[in-house]
Amino acid sequence: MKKLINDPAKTVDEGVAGFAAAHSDLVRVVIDPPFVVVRADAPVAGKVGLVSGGGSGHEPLHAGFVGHGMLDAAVPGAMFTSPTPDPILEATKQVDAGAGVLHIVKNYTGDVLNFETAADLALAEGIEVQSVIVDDDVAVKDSLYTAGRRGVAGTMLVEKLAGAAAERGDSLDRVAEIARTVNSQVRSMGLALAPCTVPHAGEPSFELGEDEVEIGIGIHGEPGRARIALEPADRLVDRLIEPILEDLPFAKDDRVVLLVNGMGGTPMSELYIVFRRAAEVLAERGIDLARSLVGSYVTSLEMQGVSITLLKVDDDLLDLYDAPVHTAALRWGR
Amino acid sequence: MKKLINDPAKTVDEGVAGFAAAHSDLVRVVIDPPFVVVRADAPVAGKVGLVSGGGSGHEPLHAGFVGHGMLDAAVPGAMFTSPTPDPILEATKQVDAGAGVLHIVKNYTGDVLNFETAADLALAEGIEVQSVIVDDDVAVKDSLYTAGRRGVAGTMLVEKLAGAAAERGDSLDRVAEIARTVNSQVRSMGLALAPCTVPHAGEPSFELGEDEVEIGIGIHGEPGRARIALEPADRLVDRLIEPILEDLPFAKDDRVVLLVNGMGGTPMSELYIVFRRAAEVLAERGIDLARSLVGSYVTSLEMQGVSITLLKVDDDLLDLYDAPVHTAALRWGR
Amino acid sequence: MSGLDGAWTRRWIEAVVAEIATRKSELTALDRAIGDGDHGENLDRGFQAVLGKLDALDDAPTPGAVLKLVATTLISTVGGAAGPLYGTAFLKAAMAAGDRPELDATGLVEVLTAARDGIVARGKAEPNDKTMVDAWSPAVEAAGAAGDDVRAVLEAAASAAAEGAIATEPLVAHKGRASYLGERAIGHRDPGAESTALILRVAADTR
Amino acid sequence: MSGLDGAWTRRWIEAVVAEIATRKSELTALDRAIGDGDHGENLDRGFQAVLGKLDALDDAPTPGAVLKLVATTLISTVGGAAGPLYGTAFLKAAMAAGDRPELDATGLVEVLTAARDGIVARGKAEPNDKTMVDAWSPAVEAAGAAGDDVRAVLEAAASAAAEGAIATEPLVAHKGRASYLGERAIGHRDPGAESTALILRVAADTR
Ligand SMILES: Nc1ncnc2c1ncn2[C@@H]1O[C@H](COP(=O)(O)OP(=O)(O)O)[C@@H](O)[C@H]1O
Ligand SMILES: Nc1ncnc2c1ncn2[C@@H]1O[C@H](COP(=O)(O)OP(=O)(O)O)[C@@H](O)[C@H]1O
Ligand SMILES: [Mg+2]
Ligand SMILES: [Mg+2]
Ligand SMILES: [Mg+2]
Ligand SMILES: [Mg+2]
Repeated sequence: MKKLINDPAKTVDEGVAGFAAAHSDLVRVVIDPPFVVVRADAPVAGKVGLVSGGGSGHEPLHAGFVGHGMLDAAVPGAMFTSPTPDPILEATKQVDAGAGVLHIVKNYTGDVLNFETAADLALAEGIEVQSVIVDDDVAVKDSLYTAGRRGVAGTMLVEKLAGAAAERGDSLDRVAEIARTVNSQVRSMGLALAPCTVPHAGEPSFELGEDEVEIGIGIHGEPGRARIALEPADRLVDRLIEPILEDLPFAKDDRVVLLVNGMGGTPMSELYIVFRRAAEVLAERGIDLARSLVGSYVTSLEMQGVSITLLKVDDDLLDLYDAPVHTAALRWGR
Repeated sequence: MKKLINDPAKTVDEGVAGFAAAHSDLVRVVIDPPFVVVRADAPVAGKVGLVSGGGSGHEPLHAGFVGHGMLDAAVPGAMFTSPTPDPILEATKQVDAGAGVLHIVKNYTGDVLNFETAADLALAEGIEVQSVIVDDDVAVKDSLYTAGRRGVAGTMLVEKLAGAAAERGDSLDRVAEIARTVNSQVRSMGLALAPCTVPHAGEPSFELGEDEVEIGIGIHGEPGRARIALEPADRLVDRLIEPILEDLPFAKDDRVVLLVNGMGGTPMSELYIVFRRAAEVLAERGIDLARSLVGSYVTSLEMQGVSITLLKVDDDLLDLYDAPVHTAALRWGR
Repeated sequence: MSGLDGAWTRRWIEAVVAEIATRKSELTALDRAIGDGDHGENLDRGFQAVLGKLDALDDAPTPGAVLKLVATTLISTVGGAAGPLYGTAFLKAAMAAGDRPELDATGLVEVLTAARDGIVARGKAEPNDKTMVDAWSPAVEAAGAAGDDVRAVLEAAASAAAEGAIATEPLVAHKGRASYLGERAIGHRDPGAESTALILRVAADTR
Repeated sequence: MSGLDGAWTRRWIEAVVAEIATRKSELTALDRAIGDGDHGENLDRGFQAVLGKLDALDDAPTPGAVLKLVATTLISTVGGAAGPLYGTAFLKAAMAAGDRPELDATGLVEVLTAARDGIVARGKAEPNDKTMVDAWSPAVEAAGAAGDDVRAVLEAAASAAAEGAIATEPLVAHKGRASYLGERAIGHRDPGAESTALILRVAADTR
């Protein structure tokens, strides 16, 4: 394990401290209870507050998306571990301006349970809270007999569009509805060429041979659903995008946002090679590439790999996508 | 070597194609001669044109910085290999609006010679060209007896500030002067925890033991000046920032932009741990952290490592830094 | 001693703290195989925090008071799935214990049952879903059938939990992160079932 | 044949194309040690492009015409440091050859001298800076002292270039990427000097 860290037990603390130092114009950071990253000007009068969070190790998600037009607060837990209810409750209180608070929760047992408790506690303090569970990962079969699909890179699109709706003044009900709509129209799938190593574990989350690829990985260094031999990028892209297209399904003339997301250790040059093929597949199917996003936004530490996300949009959702956003990791329009 | 590529010989072609597909709102791409990435609305009437370029493998540099407020064209060469004069000349012609063209060239023999030839050819066609050589890397001793210092991450700050000056309508002389001023006030140094592998070479650019760090690396997978045992991040940061501070030197009450730049395979979480210590050192020295930038902007394929860049600014340079920019990899203010 | 008093409860928890610290990397390794490799860290973080708070207890706390302190501390320090689940288990156990000064065999079975029911209510896992429920449920059943000696009840619960944990190995998971793996989870023991077995084994061994 | 005509020049270049293709990875490996690992690829890309253009030549081209074609093709396809440097070398060589139908020993020495001077003018490297100049300069000197038989001149140039390339090994570099390495460049042969030696060796072996 070779990392730019000091003490494996302090990576989250020091990463949050560095984030706070770099973005003091955008956020303030609560360290007790640890940690809450709050939009500098929260609570914003009259606005629904948006809170998300989850285990650390997925940077820039979620703290990198705190700011105008996106989240009001992010709650980073320990490495790959959902935060406890205390900081979630604290975040909820700090961003509540009386218009209510939306919790955006990735669908993992730990996240769901801890946010659930925090929401109960907030309700008990008189804060109106709604929750939206994000579960965009098509690698996991959604059924009554599993924990359901995971929330992966699509989460950032839920945060972006719901954030824009909150910023324009939509009500809590409406913002929650938009978040649910986005979740229902976004699908993702990822793969890894190399695993990541959780600092305190000191060993890779799984082992991969020099010519193996893990397909259908999550964002917590979980192994995926299948291991195959390494193939050319275009073929691997097909293996990700086809299940995505079939799942919703995405059809001819649909308009989509295409997100090609690096898992943390993948260079931009490879993401663009992936993007090239993904866009080609969409063109072949007559699907309209309305917007493109390429970068490492929802990561698994230094994992080498990529995920592909498609979001089906209409005019209203596209307006929300295009709306100004000013956060550490996503910024346009201001 | 495990990469998301198809054919090692086609990585640049396909990467450029992917970039063009993802950012057709921002750029158009010339494929003959290969390759020129041109701002979609070039030439911009009355504006000095900015052209940069160099070997591929440093993405998002330079193509990611083409757009409003930064470059008018980027010329990506083969992997880690300076482009030839033909596409540089083509770029120069495409962005010339009669106000002249500035070439921003990283100080490598190949880049300097090829841009020199292109500038001569452009002059012969009646285009006024000036060149600025960027050499911000303090790891390399600048002396009459070497090829001089290398251009590394500071290049993006030269491009940003000169780009803002061109966008506000400064003359070629003035834009060139600003670029030279920025270059004279910016210093960088980098390290690697793991090397990169050039696709066609198929082997890492150097070998590093599991507990070794290469200090003073360039951005072409060149080995650095010294190899040391792995240390805590804070100590490594000190090894980078101290030579930087001494070189200019940066002194108490100086105002600086601090760029913590990932080399391609380094996750954001580690960059923030590095940022934390770098900001701490500045505070200890009484140096004023005016602006912060954290991300992987000037990379060496999937190299795992980081570089630190400091730029000393005054009010005018800070205005240029803050001016709106709209490119694929850097965007604010619009 | 015929029943389990607050001092015993405290000794048990102190022993759990030590045991989790010792077996942390083993639990994490189990979680790395079919989860995300943090279960040992998570519990250790939580129980270390518990250790720091034990001194805030009364001189002669009730079992319920100790259990409540463990519950609230785990809830606010563990996170992940295990935090709310163990937190709920200890909270429900504390509520079942009430302010009784001692737990006899019947009381102990009530407490264990409440803990298990709390986990099931929160996590919605059924038996054979390959979760900690697969250690808790057999433990509760064995405890109920063990008669009226608290030591026998503890021993029965610990042994059944250990067997239950082992019995998760051939299962496909239907809850938690291991469920993402489908067939590939087969052959691995569930980390939460293992930590449950460990906690109950320590109880049986605590005098 | 007493002099070198255009057909010979073309045969030489064709043999260089083949030799570079064969020794590409060797050159790249040298460059990986003290540069950026692309020298073989760069030259191969350039000379393959040259091969594709040779048929555009006249039936009976002059040596100068062949050299000029090589020059312009290398300039527009190689890139990096080697592209402009070899491009300039061949361009200056072509200019020195002029429209002479054949090069005798004197003409050949003029051509080699012009190539070397072109490289020095572009790259500003001095002898012992650990660059291709360290192969070219001894080659030019040996060629000048080899008398008036073209074959002897070629053989002298090729041998001197090979020795010059080897002699770069103990040097610290003062130009090119290897200069960034300081003392660590010691012990490695300069890739450009090696490719120069290879190109001149092929010339001596071309009949
Ligand atoms: N729905 C559930 N019901 C009961 N136990 C569960 C459930 N989901 C997960 N678990 C238990 O939690 C354990 C994992 O805990 P831990 O690794 O600490 O949390 P996380 O999965 O969030 O990383 C699993 O081994 C399993 O025993
Ligand atoms: N200033 C210079 N003068 C002469 N030769 C040089 C100079 N700089 C570099 N070279 C030669 O160029 C060679 C490297 O070529 P190549 O690897 O193709 O280009 P790059 O260094 O741009 O990757 C070096 O081995 C050296 O012989
Ligand atoms: Mg976890
Ligand atoms: Mg090169
Ligand atoms: Mg876990
Ligand atoms: Mg080279």
